[in-house]
Amino acid sequence: MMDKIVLAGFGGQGVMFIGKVLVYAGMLDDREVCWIPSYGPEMRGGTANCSVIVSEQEINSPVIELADAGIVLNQPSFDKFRSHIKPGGVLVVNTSIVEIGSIPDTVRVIAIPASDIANELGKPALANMVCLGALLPSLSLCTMKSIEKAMNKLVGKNKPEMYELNMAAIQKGLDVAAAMK
Amino acid sequence: MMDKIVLAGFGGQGVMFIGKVLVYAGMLDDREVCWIPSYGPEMRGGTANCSVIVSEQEINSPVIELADAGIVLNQPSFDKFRSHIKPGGVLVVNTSIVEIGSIPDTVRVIAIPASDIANELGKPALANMVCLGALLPSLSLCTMKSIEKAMNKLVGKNKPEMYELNMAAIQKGLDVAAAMK
Amino acid sequence: MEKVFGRTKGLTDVPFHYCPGCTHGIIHRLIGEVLEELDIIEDTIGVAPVGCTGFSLDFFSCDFVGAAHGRGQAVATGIKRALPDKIVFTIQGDGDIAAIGTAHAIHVAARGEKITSIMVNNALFGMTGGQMAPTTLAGQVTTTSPYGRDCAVVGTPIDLPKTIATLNGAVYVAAVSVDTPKNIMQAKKAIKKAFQVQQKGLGYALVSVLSTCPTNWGLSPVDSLKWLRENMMPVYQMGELKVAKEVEAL
Amino acid sequence: MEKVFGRTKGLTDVPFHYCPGCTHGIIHRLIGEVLEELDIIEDTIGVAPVGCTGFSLDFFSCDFVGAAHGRGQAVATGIKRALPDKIVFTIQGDGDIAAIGTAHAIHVAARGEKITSIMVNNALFGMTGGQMAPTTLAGQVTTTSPYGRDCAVVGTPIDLPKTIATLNGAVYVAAVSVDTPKNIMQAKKAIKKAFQVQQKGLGYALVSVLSTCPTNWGLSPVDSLKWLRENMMPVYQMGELKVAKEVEAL
Amino acid sequence: MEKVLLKGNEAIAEAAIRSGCKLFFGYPITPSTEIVEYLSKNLPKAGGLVLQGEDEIASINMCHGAAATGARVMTASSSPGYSLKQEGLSNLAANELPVVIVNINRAGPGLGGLGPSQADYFQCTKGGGHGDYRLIVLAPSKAQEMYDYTMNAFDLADKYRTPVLILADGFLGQMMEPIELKERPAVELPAKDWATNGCKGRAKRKICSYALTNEVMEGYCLQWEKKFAGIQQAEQQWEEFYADDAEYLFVGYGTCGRIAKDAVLKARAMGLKVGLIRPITLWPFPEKAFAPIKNTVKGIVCVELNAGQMIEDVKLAIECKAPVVLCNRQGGMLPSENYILDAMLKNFNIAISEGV
Amino acid sequence: MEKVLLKGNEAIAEAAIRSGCKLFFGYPITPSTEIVEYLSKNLPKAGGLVLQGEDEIASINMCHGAAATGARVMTASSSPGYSLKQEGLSNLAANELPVVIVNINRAGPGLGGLGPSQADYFQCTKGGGHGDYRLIVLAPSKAQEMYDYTMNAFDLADKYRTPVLILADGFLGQMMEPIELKERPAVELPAKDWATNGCKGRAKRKICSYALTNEVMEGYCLQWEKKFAGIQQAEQQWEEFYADDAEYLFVGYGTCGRIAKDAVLKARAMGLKVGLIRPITLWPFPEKAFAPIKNTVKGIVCVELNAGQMIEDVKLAIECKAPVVLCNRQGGMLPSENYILDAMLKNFNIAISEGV
Amino acid sequence: MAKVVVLSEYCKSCGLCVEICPRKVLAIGDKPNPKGYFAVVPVDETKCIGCALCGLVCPDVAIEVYK
Amino acid sequence: MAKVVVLSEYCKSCGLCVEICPRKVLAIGDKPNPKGYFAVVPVDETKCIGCALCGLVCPDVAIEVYK
Ligand SMILES: Cc1ncc(C[n+]2csc(CCOP(=O)(O)OP(=O)(O)O)c2C)c(N)n1
Ligand SMILES: Cc1ncc(C[n+]2csc(CCOP(=O)(O)OP(=O)(O)O)c2C)c(N)n1
Ligand code: SF4
Ligand code: SF4
Ligand code: SF4
Ligand code: SF4
Ligand code: SF4
Ligand code: SF4
Ligand SMILES: [Mg+2]
Ligand SMILES: [Mg+2]
Repeated sequence: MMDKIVLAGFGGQGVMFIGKVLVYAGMLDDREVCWIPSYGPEMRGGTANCSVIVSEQEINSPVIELADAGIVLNQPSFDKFRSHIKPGGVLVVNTSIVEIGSIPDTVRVIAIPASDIANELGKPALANMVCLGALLPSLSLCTMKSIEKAMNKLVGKNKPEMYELNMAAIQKGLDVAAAMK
Repeated sequence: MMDKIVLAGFGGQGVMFIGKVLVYAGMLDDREVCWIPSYGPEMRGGTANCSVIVSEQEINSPVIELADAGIVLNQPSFDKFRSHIKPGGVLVVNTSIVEIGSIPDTVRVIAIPASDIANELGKPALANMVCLGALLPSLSLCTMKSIEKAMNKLVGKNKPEMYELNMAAIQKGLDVAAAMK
Repeated sequence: MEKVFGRTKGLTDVPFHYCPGCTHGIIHRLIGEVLEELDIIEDTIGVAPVGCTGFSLDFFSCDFVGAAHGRGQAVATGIKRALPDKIVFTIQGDGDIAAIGTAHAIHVAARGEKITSIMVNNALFGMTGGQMAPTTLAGQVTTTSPYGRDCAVVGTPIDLPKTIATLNGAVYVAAVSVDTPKNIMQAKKAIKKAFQVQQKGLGYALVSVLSTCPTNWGLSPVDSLKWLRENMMPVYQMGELKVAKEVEAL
Repeated sequence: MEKVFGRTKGLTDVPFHYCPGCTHGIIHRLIGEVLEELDIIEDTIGVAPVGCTGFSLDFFSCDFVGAAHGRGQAVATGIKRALPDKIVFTIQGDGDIAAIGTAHAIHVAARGEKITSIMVNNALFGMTGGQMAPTTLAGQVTTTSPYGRDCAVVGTPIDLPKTIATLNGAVYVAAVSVDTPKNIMQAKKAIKKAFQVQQKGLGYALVSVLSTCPTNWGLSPVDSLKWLRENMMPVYQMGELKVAKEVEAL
Repeated sequence: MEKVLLKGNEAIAEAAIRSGCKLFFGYPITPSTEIVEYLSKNLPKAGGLVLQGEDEIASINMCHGAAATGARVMTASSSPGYSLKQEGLSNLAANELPVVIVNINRAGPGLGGLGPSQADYFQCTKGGGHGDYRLIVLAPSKAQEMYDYTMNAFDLADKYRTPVLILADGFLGQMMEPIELKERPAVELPAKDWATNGCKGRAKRKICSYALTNEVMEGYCLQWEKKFAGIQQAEQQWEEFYADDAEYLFVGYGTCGRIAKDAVLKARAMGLKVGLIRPITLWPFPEKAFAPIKNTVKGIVCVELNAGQMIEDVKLAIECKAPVVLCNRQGGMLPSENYILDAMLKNFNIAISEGV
Repeated sequence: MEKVLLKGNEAIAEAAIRSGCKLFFGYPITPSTEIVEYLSKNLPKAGGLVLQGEDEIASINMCHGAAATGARVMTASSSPGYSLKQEGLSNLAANELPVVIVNINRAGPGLGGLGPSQADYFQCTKGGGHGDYRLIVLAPSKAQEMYDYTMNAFDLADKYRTPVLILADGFLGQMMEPIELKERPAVELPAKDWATNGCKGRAKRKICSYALTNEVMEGYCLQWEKKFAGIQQAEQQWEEFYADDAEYLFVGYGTCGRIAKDAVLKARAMGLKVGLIRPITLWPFPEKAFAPIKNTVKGIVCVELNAGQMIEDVKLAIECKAPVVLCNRQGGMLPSENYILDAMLKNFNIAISEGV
Repeated sequence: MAKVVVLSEYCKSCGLCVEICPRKVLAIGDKPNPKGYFAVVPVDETKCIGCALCGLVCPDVAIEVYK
Repeated sequence: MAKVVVLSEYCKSCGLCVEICPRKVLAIGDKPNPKGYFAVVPVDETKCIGCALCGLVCPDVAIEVYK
């Protein structure tokens, strides 16, 4: 089993961080993992994105032609990545900012007003975590428990309040998405 | 037929010029010619040398393993080039400066006190031309006539007095060497 | 109503690639305005080496040549020597001109190449993500000076215009800033003069412009201007560092 | 009878490769004497890039590293950073340090590398047969300025020490000559100070020594000294160009 | 052993620190910059020093100086910066100085793009600088290998007194994977009795590479030739993946090597006898890997991120005894496993039924 | 036509002037220096300009700028200096700028020696700089060819918008031979409608080689690949010398090519069917020359002034169908015709009686 | 009478114009432009005196001023 | 009493010492050394005052002075 996940948005929106949480979660579960940032001159003022693979077998090819799942936090990312999800895959869309245009109907879209939800939580920057929560149930190799471990490793010791906020946002995303079903 | 000639001495002694006279002489006679300077860091403070090939056929290999003839104007040059003359070849040695050491007896040595002769002619710098004169009869493709043409081309127009001096030195070298036989 | 401020013809209508609030954009505009005001757009060839300005080839209305990192002034020399009657300028970062491009910076000045160079000094390598440059301030934290620039180990920041001013062929050398409207106006004046020096064939002209890098400084655009003012301007000698006699007349 | 003058221990007994009358040899001897007098022969690593001095590795009694043309100061930096307690010096030509090595010359000074550089300025590329260098004088004929250096086209000669003196990390900068016994003594003093600066860890020290190239100048050794005196010394700023406060105490 | 997540570039840097590298001289360039950044943070803690050169040329020559003293030293760059180091590299080889160099290959020529590329293969393996010399070139294919091979690189450099290159691409440099921070294997290395570190108590030493006569220079050349011939015999490294019974073979290094593994697995799942040889040393090229199969293999697909470079070495290794075709992407693009498997099936007209 | 005696280097310089080269940027280095010296004297008389760069990097980048304006421009150097130009060359190729470059190969690696060498073959033909690009490489073997090929080089550069390299050695550069100062053949060349020379009356132009996305970069790469493939097909040049009925073949370029001719003549005098292929373009390598003989030739001696570089291209050109052995000298030494003939006789066990 | 126009497709919402305007004419808007930036909008157009300071400091040449 | 010694194998006959000597002690000799240079010789040794100016200017460190 293998989860291939693409994550995209503006530089400041914390997509890299979603990726790191996922990849740490995988590693702490003793999965094979790899985290691939996109990099290059186009980053300046454009979209930032990264992908994560979590797998039970060794990861040979790290190339993701079509992802199992994705999160897009802004419009340019949606426009770019809507065609990068495999049939049957999932795309979480931050509808606070993104207008959902045409998208293959083989893709399950989870439309969630993540920025608004994050605002309500008091920290607009948490839209990324809200989306992560919304995505979680669709992943095959990632559980809330492993996310907790990863978050603990990544922010836990240093900033306990950040840990709580992040986890709350993830939970909120999970709940809202579940309710939408 | 082909003449392969090596010419060696100190930087200031005019060996390059001997080479140029020979190569021009050859060219003006419609021979195939080539002039090969030795170059490199060892030039600084060491010996300067060049070689000349005058030939009736196209000159393919310009590499001279053993020369037909040579002129050495100083001691280090003699020491270096005494073993570079083919059996039956000729080496003109400026005995004003060079002490003739051991040399294969297959080589015909023309020992001529060129610097002294040049001094007598009033221009010590002409030792090179004296040696050229001494060598001339031993060359198969080079005549006094072609040397005259070459000298005319090289110095004639600009410095008629230098032309005369050079030609006189060559003639003197030729005469002295002939007398020694 | 009349347009009293707007986009200059010296610029194309391509939006800048720069990060929000980055003053690279202001500098571009000033150059564009000078090209327009001197009516030399069609006679000018710009050169941009790599660095954040490296993608500016699209932004100016004149012909443009992209150069390798640090090589802008050598490329500009080649252009100017081939076309002595055209106007040739470079726009380059502080890292570009004061690190990898040092030799060319010195020698265009020494030779008195009749070109104009605009140096955008943001005290670090912006394009590559904020590493230390020779211009990075004492104690400044960058990704390669994570504990702050330690001058005892790597030396004090280099004030390139000062060094360039020692060379005879450099006839106009100025250091300006774009942190306030007043300084922006002054910067424009200096840039204009640097082009006029070339029009008159007087020699080499360099204008260093202090500029912000909100992204790599980790500051808001507004705070960046303040940081520039408080930290950079006291370190770098500002104003006209050298105005050769023949330039004074301009 | 006592030996009052003779070969210093700082030199090996290998005869110099230089042309007759070339003052490269005098400069070598002065450095050798300084190494001996400061008793640092065994603690010193010399660096010689290519140029006529490039074959000097055999001549000094200390360890020596040969560098590519222009790269001596970068190589010296690597040595010094690896062995901060050793003495590291470069001996390089004017072409080497002021043309291809320019960037390193500027940056060892900017960083305040604790090394000593001796620049041998003979106003041309000697080793390669006498081409124009950035230091070639106005009107000087070389094989690549056959009609005399035309400053309108290639700029005026670069006075590198003056430029280096603008950099904070350069704490001692001097220009000396070896054309007369008196100047030779002064040159030695400057060279000695440049090594002492390093011993004390004060920063970068550069001594430029005006030197002859009888071969490529086409002058006799004696006339060469005269030419140097009459033509080079008026052009290059002579003496101690920079003595930082901490160096004054030496 | 605990695993940590590191970018490939960081893995190189960490391995350098753990290899006793005391000096790093470099100049930032994407996508290699994490190396100098990681070291700037962590090398000082280990008693070492990072110094940013004024450019790549300064950096490689600083390495020259530091290596001459016997210190372990490294530099890193990416394609255009690596090009600038060519004179320096030729000098290091001629002076027989152990230095570890990293080239995180980006798309070229020219300014190009920052995407992963293998278009510097020729430059890295055949000597981008002047004269006859070779760098030992190690090509990792994942973060763990970035770490392991770096350790190996320092030892090889000291063993042979020669510069060693780690050649990877931006993908490998930027990608984060779990790494075991293994201890260094114990290795015995020759004493550095040639270092120029002050002649106290011994004869003076000099390190230089010029020759005043052609005869002397030829002597040097013959010596170097012999050394490189020795390395060529002793140090070929490669990985085999289902290669022993393979009728068709992929050859690919680095990123291509790992992608090709998935293509092999897919092919095997179809019942096809397909295997992979992944060169680990690009120089010396692992000709030995091809000796057992060169008379039997029916066809080879050489997978590269360039217009076809290593393919020449593959052809020479099998003495042109089987067809070798190129499957490539360029400019920073990567092939997928399907893309390269397709290339094999099509080029060699392999009906899938053949194997089933 | 009158003949003049010129050094090979001077012949190059004179041909450049007569090719309308208006700018020369260079930095002196033995044994190429006569080029800049000759031009310093004579280019101004022809209305051109010689500017000494502060180094080789400045020089090649000045060429970049001048070429961008559409002017004909040249630079020259020798091995270490040529190494320094690698980033610049890669840029020229990527920017598709016509520049003529001369490398008078001296012995390397490192500072090396000044003697004749062919040890830069790989560097020159496979791209010493980063990325996939090739230079058209012309290898003259005598002064007249230094002259002729230089003229050709300028035309090829303009025809293909690409840098063209003249590769010779110090021997060829320093040697003086008679030369016919032929007029330039008339050639039709494409208009330089891409030059950045001020946008009066037309849309602005830009010349650059970076790509902001991998997709765009791949597009560039494919374009360049196509161009180079076209050159490879169209521009192979070589000389044959007794090659058509040859059972054994020498392959050598430049100095080795001319020396080998004497070896061929000697062999023929012995009644042996020996011939020579002298590659004139080293890139594109003249594979076509080998097509007619590759199935019949019994053995090839590749003559090189290095440790064996072109031999790889020879093997590939004949698809390894006959044994190819190396006969070489290094470090500035030259083989004699006897030396290379011996190599042939011994390696292939040719009894002299065989042919008689 | 003066008028300020923000070319919102150029605006990157850096806020420099907002900060400099002596009349507080400008404010960050609440609609993202195609690039996702919340472009500046004149909130109190009538107060504009046409001093063009906003244009002078705008790094993205996103402002036009009429008078 | 002073004495000048010329190490003739080092001497390159440049003449700088001859020129500088205040007592005209030195002169170019007439015997070439192994490298072919006509090494300097003291022609009037007794006049030497041991000032060592000759040594100071000799580029080839070919002179020793005793006193
Ligand atoms: C030869 C080479 N070395 C390094 C780089 C990487 N690089 C690109 S731009 C840059 C520095 C940019 O800094 P600066 O010139 O100050 O411009 P800024 O981006 O700050 O405006 C570097 C190191 C490169 N492209 N080429
Ligand atoms: C990269 C490179 N470029 C050029 C050269 C050729 N070269 C060797 S020394 C030299 C200049 C020597 O002049 P300078 O440094 O002034 O020393 P001098 O010989 O005059 O003492 C040059 C151009 C080289 N060896 N390497
Ligand atoms: S990285 Fe810095 S200098 Fe570059 S565009 Fe962004 S803010 Fe401006
Ligand atoms: S060439 Fe000039 S500098 Fe070099 S050794 Fe001879 S005289 Fe001295
Ligand atoms: S023109 Fe002046 S008053 Fe009007 S919006 Fe701009 S800054 Fe404010
Ligand atoms: S200054 Fe320009 S880019 Fe910045 S917010 Fe104002 S209009 Fe937008
Ligand atoms: S020591 Fe003085 S007096 Fe004696 S020879 Fe030398 S210069 Fe003349
Ligand atoms: S100065 Fe020295 S080298 Fe010159 S002539 Fe006198 S002793 Fe000889
Ligand atoms: Mg910057
Ligand atoms: Mg010099």
